[in-house]
Amino acid sequence: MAESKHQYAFFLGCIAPNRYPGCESAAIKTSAKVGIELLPLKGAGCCPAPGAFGSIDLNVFYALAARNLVLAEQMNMDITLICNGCYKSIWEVNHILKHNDELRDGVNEVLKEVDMEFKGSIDVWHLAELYYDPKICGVNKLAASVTRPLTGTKIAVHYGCHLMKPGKERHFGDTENPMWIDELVEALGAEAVQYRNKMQCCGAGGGVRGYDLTHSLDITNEKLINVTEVGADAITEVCPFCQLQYDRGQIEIEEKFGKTYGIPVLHFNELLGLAQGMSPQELALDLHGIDCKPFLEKIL
Amino acid sequence: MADENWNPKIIAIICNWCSYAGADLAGGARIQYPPDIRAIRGMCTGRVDPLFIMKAFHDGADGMLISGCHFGDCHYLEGNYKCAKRMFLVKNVLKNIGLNDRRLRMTFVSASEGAKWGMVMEDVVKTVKELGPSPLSEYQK
Amino acid sequence: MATEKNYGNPELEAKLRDRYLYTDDTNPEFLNDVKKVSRTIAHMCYQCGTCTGSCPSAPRSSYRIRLFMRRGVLGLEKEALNDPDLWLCTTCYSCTDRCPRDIAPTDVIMAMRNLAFKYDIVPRNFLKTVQLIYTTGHGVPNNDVNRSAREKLGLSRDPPTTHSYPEFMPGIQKIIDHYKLKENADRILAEEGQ
Amino acid sequence: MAEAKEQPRIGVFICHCGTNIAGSLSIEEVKEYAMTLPGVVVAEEYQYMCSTPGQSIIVDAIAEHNLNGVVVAACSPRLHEPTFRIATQEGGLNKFRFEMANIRDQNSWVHMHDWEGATSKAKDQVRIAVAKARMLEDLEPKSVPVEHAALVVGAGVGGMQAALDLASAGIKTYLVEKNPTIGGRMSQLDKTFPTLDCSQCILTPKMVDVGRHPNIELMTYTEVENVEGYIGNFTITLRKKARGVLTPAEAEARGIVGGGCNGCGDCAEVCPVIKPNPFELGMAPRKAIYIYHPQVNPLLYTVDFDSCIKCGLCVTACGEEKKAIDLDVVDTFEQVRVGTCILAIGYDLIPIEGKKEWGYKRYDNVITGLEFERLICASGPTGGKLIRPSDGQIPKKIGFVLCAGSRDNTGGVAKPYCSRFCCMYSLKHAHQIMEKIPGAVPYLFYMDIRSFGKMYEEFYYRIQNEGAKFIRGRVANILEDPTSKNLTVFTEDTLLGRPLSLEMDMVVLAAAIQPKPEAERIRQMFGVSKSQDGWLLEAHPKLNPCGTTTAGIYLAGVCQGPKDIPDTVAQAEGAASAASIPIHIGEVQLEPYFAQCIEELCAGCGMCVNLCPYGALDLVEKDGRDVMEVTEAKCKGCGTCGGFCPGGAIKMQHFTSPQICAQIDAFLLEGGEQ
Ligand SMILES: Cc1cc2nc3c(=O)[nH]c(=O)nc-3n(C[C@H](O)[C@H](O)[C@H](O)COP(=O)(O)OP(=O)(O)OC[C@H]3O[C@@H](n4cnc5c(N)ncnc54)[C@H](O)[C@@H]3O)c2cc1C
Ligand SMILES: Cc1cc2nc3c(=O)[nH]c(=O)nc-3n(C[C@H](O)[C@H](O)[C@H](O)COP(=O)(O)OP(=O)(O)OC[C@H]3O[C@@H](n4cnc5c(N)ncnc54)[C@H](O)[C@@H]3O)c2cc1C
Ligand code: SF4
Ligand code: SF4
Ligand code: SF4
Ligand code: SF4
Ligand code: SF4
Ligand code: SF4
Ligand code: SF4
Ligand code: SF4
Repeated sequence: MAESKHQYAFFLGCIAPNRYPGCESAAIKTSAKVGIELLPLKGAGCCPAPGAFGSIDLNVFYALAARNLVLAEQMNMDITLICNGCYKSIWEVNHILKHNDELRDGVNEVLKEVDMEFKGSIDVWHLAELYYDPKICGVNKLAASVTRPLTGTKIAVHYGCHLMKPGKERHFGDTENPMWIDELVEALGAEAVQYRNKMQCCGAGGGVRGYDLTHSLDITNEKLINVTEVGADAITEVCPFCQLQYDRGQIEIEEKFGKTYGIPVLHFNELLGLAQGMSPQELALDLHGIDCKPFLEKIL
Repeated sequence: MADENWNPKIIAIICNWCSYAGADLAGGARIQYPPDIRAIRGMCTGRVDPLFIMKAFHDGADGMLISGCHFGDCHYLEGNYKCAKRMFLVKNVLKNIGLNDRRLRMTFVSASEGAKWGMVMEDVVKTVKELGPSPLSEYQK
Repeated sequence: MATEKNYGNPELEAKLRDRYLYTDDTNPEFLNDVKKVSRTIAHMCYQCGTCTGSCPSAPRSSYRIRLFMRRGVLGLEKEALNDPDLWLCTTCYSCTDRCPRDIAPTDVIMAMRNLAFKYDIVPRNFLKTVQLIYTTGHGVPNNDVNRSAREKLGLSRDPPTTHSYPEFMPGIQKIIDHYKLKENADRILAEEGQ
Repeated sequence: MAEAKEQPRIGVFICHCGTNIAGSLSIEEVKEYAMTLPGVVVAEEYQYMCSTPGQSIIVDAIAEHNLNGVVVAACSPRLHEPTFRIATQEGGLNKFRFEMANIRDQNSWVHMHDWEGATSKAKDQVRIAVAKARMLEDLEPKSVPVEHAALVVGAGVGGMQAALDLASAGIKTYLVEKNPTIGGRMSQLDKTFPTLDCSQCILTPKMVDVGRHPNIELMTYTEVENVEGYIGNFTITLRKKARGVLTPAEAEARGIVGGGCNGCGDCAEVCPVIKPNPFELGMAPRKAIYIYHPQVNPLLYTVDFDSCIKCGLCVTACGEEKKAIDLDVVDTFEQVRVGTCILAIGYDLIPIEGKKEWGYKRYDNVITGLEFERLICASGPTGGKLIRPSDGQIPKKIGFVLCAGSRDNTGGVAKPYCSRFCCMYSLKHAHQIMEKIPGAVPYLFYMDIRSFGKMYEEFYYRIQNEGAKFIRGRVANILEDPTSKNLTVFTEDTLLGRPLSLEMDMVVLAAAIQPKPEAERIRQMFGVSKSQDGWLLEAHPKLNPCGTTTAGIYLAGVCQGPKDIPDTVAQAEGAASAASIPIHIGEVQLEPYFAQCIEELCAGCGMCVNLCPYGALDLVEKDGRDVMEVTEAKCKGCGTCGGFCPGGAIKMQHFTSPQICAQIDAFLLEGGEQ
């Protein structure tokens, strides 16, 4: 692994490249500024979506995730990614298969049909944790890359569920009141505001968004109430699926419940892009359902 | 791989204060393990003379276990350290005479570790079964 | 096993039907199946309620994760798998993080969903995702609005995934076919007239 | 190799233990097999060998068959070796002519479903035991006098009770407490369940008794530094920590007649250094020269040298007459000799902030049960007014989180066991707020109410009747409103099957308890084991709950496992009684397992001398050459020297090399080589 140069196979997933391409381009450009190089993971597919696939057949879930992992093993490179859902599939399946011989053998039997073998030779990281890791980047280096500090803005961090939980298997420490992404946000010059029930789910996961949209949106609505209560100018997250839920979800909430929030929702990479001087156009912020202008006006 | 039906001969010398009590506790808790091991009670692993080990292997033991207190917990302060030191030497000797040194094991099981005793029993039997009959036991016949 | 009332009035008998729990309501293998798929110690639940108390879905619905844990322990397979609430878990893992028995209730739900699927019990949104991945490799595939946006950003119109490298599609399809997932999804959707 | 001088005549006695043994292996086969073993002249079986008729079988058989060795195949020698040794002795044999085969704890109970495997193992075990029995020799236990004094470590209610009992039984008792005052946790409590008497009111008289009992030498601010010796003759080195303040006696010894600390407090008045008072859990200040609280015993100030800036103001304030303060003192050491020791070192709460979901230390109004005790106590930091730490307001809705970190298998700070008194003290707390704060409502979030003691269930009834709300559901998490600092408690009312969120003014966590961090060092010094969860290990959970596996060391109170005050005191009295027995008898018999030098074989190499952890061995000159010599009184019989001697010159009595080799041979060669 070319870790000394901090090169990673960049696993895109579905929602980032196909709905919020700004997250993808922002990731590539912002990470380059702190010495991380992202290389395309050719032929990767859906992670696969843990809620959708895990719910109906975990074996398929393991096998499809393993296929993506093998692509990176063939590049001999660790994976990094920018989506919590992908993290759950790719990181967790890597972890499980490394530690469970029986499952690994089962998965490899299937992979043999497509001439692949899971070896367990690489690791998987969320790009945000690489930003936080002082051995790779760290808060200080990230702060140094900022050319347009987000001073004067209040940002509510949504950590999401699948990055850090279940906490025991992961390595992020406190899952009840984590602060590390808040630290990253403050490194960009913004104020990371603390709001009620920060770790509550956005409501989208587990297939619930597809199964019962109003139920799912009602959870989102609760989060939005908590976020607006502390006067946040924007929500940031590290997961395009949470982004979709907050961003498109606000429109759906307006339609279904008649409540309007209008809080811009930005992936941390988009936020970082802005702080490093990228323009809203370069980040395709116009694709967002909720207008980012009120937030942009505060910083541009 | 060894014959599943083969019953290895394994002898254990265990310390009265920790492992023997742990083994009794395993009994109290009805933890089930294979019956291949015969335990001899000593007062301390410090008592284990390397000659006992050589004698056992000479007599055809397929495996041997020495088990005592955790470091720092020896009823006699440091008998287990002294035994552990000797074990390195004995393992060396075993290797030199062509015996796999995994046949000899030293473990640390306290009086409260009934479950661990069960695991040690399983594991020692498994290891010895994997190694098969001791070459010396053939010679004994 | 329920006692026959022989009132000669089916309506009345239905109303007064004994509602005891009978052994034939339960499937003794259910708990084992759940444990096997979930790889968690589902039988150790002591019904403390921490999970439901943690659950974002509970307050806004009749979904009770603790109830599913209980059904697992008792082997109430039909009751668990036929309950539409089974699909309301957002897999947020809050319950798993807090369960004092160190059980992963989330994984129990996932296991029950897997088992439900074996009986063709599955909401159709899950099946549609299967079809999408089978045909495109992505659960959320690209579209034209996005393609032009990508272009403007200096990205390739299609990402360097299966979208750009369709030669990887047969591999994905083979894996899905191995488990007959597409086949089953198509069949269930067809039966439902979708 | 055999050393037997007489023809072995061994009797083998096999026990059924009801079905404990007989249900898992064939007693009949083992008995028949035993008869075939060399030296065995009789083999018998019986339902319960340890019963009186069972023992009579042994006694009778010794006479009838003129036995010179007895083997009982039954439970563990750790349980019944003493029993059968007595039977052997009653039969007229030396009691060391007895050997036991453990076919229950290490056979029938662990191979319950392997009839054949268990039976064949039992035969081997009997064969091994017979092989040893053939070589047993008469031994005489060594009798040593017992020091007529005892040591108690820790002066909580457990240690105090034990010390009082020992002292009242006429035994000189050293009571060692590491804190400046005695009293332990109980002195921090306000009232005690189920009677609700004031903790200080019932404790203070005991503290006073301890202070003035002529047989108790109270040593506060003192810790155990080193332990040497064995039952009857322990030499304990104590570190008397530098206190900076002289007692009247110490002052007098320095020629300051009528001087020494009288507890006037003038010094603390002037001391400029302010620190949190640990007794009040940091909720009240103390000075660098301090007492914990007004009822301390001894009433003697202490200088905290870690924070003292040596300004000398206190010295001036104390004055020339008393001259009680000496800022230059250092730790001193003292050795005491005692016959037996009792450990009563108590417990701590777990660092409950490690359970992040409840927000302790993050939310102002989440407190622990112990903090509640101080806040509700009339002599506490608020004068007994229960107030919210955030704003000093009186709380009206108070949530009690039971099992906070107990019965929790998630690791980290959590503990799998039940802490055993938190249900009861939470009931007590509920009562206290209803009594003190008109209109206040306690909400107890519980999984089970474990009110199993005498009058405890009745106490539960009473508190429910008084209006406390009980919600059966473990608390999932707590959220704080940042403005009001109110707390929302989330759980499920599991009886309704409904999620619940309730806003509280204050939340009290019934935090789990854990062993003291220093318990580890203490137990290693005294040679006591710990149980899986770190509490000090008793010799037997039912039959010897006060003793330990180290003769002469006993346990009292929570250091052995969670227990409330009644159980602590009961165990303390038990421990005191057990510890006084050897002292009253005046001598103990040590098992004669000591080393002996076979001088003809000793090469005088001296390698063994440094191996002995007790310094029992020396090289001496005899007949013009060096040989090793054992000081039997020092030897504890570990056999470390015997395991090492290159010449085989050390004979470990009752565990001789020939005996052990015979056991090995018996198993592996089926007794072939003799
Ligand atoms: C909030 C709360 C409320 C309670 N309420 C009640 C109640 O109402 N009724 C009831 O029956 N029980 C109650 N209990 C339980 C009660 O506190 C214990 O049962 C009791 O205090 C145990 O006494 P102990 O002597 O074993 O230990 P401790 O009281 O802990 O005493 C141990 C002593 O040993 C000392 N020590 C520790 N280590 C050393 C060392 N190395 N060298 C020298 N000395 C040392 C300590 O300083 C301490 O003085 C309550 C407990 C809590 C936490
Ligand atoms: C079904 C059951 C199962 C149990 N299982 C367990 C268990 O698994 N573990 C456990 O720890 N505990 C268990 N217990 C509890 C256990 O039985 C008691 O804790 C224990 O027996 C109490 O012993 P004791 O000496 O106080 O009373 P007892 O055993 O009742 O002994 C009292 C003795 O006093 C004699 N006596 C009574 N009156 C007089 C008199 N006037 N004059 C002279 N002698 C008299 C009686 O005949 C009797 O021999 C169990 C109890 C029951 C009922
Ligand atoms: S939190 Fe765990 S133990 Fe408690 S009810 Fe839920 S699954 Fe059962
Ligand atoms: S994982 Fe599912 S059951 Fe558990 S708390 Fe989240 S939504 Fe509820
Ligand atoms: S001697 Fe031991 S095995 Fe026999 S009845 Fe007594 S307790 Fe049971
Ligand atoms: S040290 Fe002196 S001033 Fe201080 S309390 Fe004692 S007697 Fe009073
Ligand atoms: S010398 Fe120390 S104890 Fe005395 S008054 Fe000064 S700071 Fe306080
Ligand atoms: S005593 Fe009650 S509150 Fe304490 S751990 Fe046991 S059950 Fe829980
Ligand atoms: S080690 Fe053996 S030979 Fe050497 S001095 Fe000691 S007893 Fe004598
Ligand atoms: S047996 Fe040997 S080493 Fe052990 S105490 Fe006695 S003399 Fe010392």
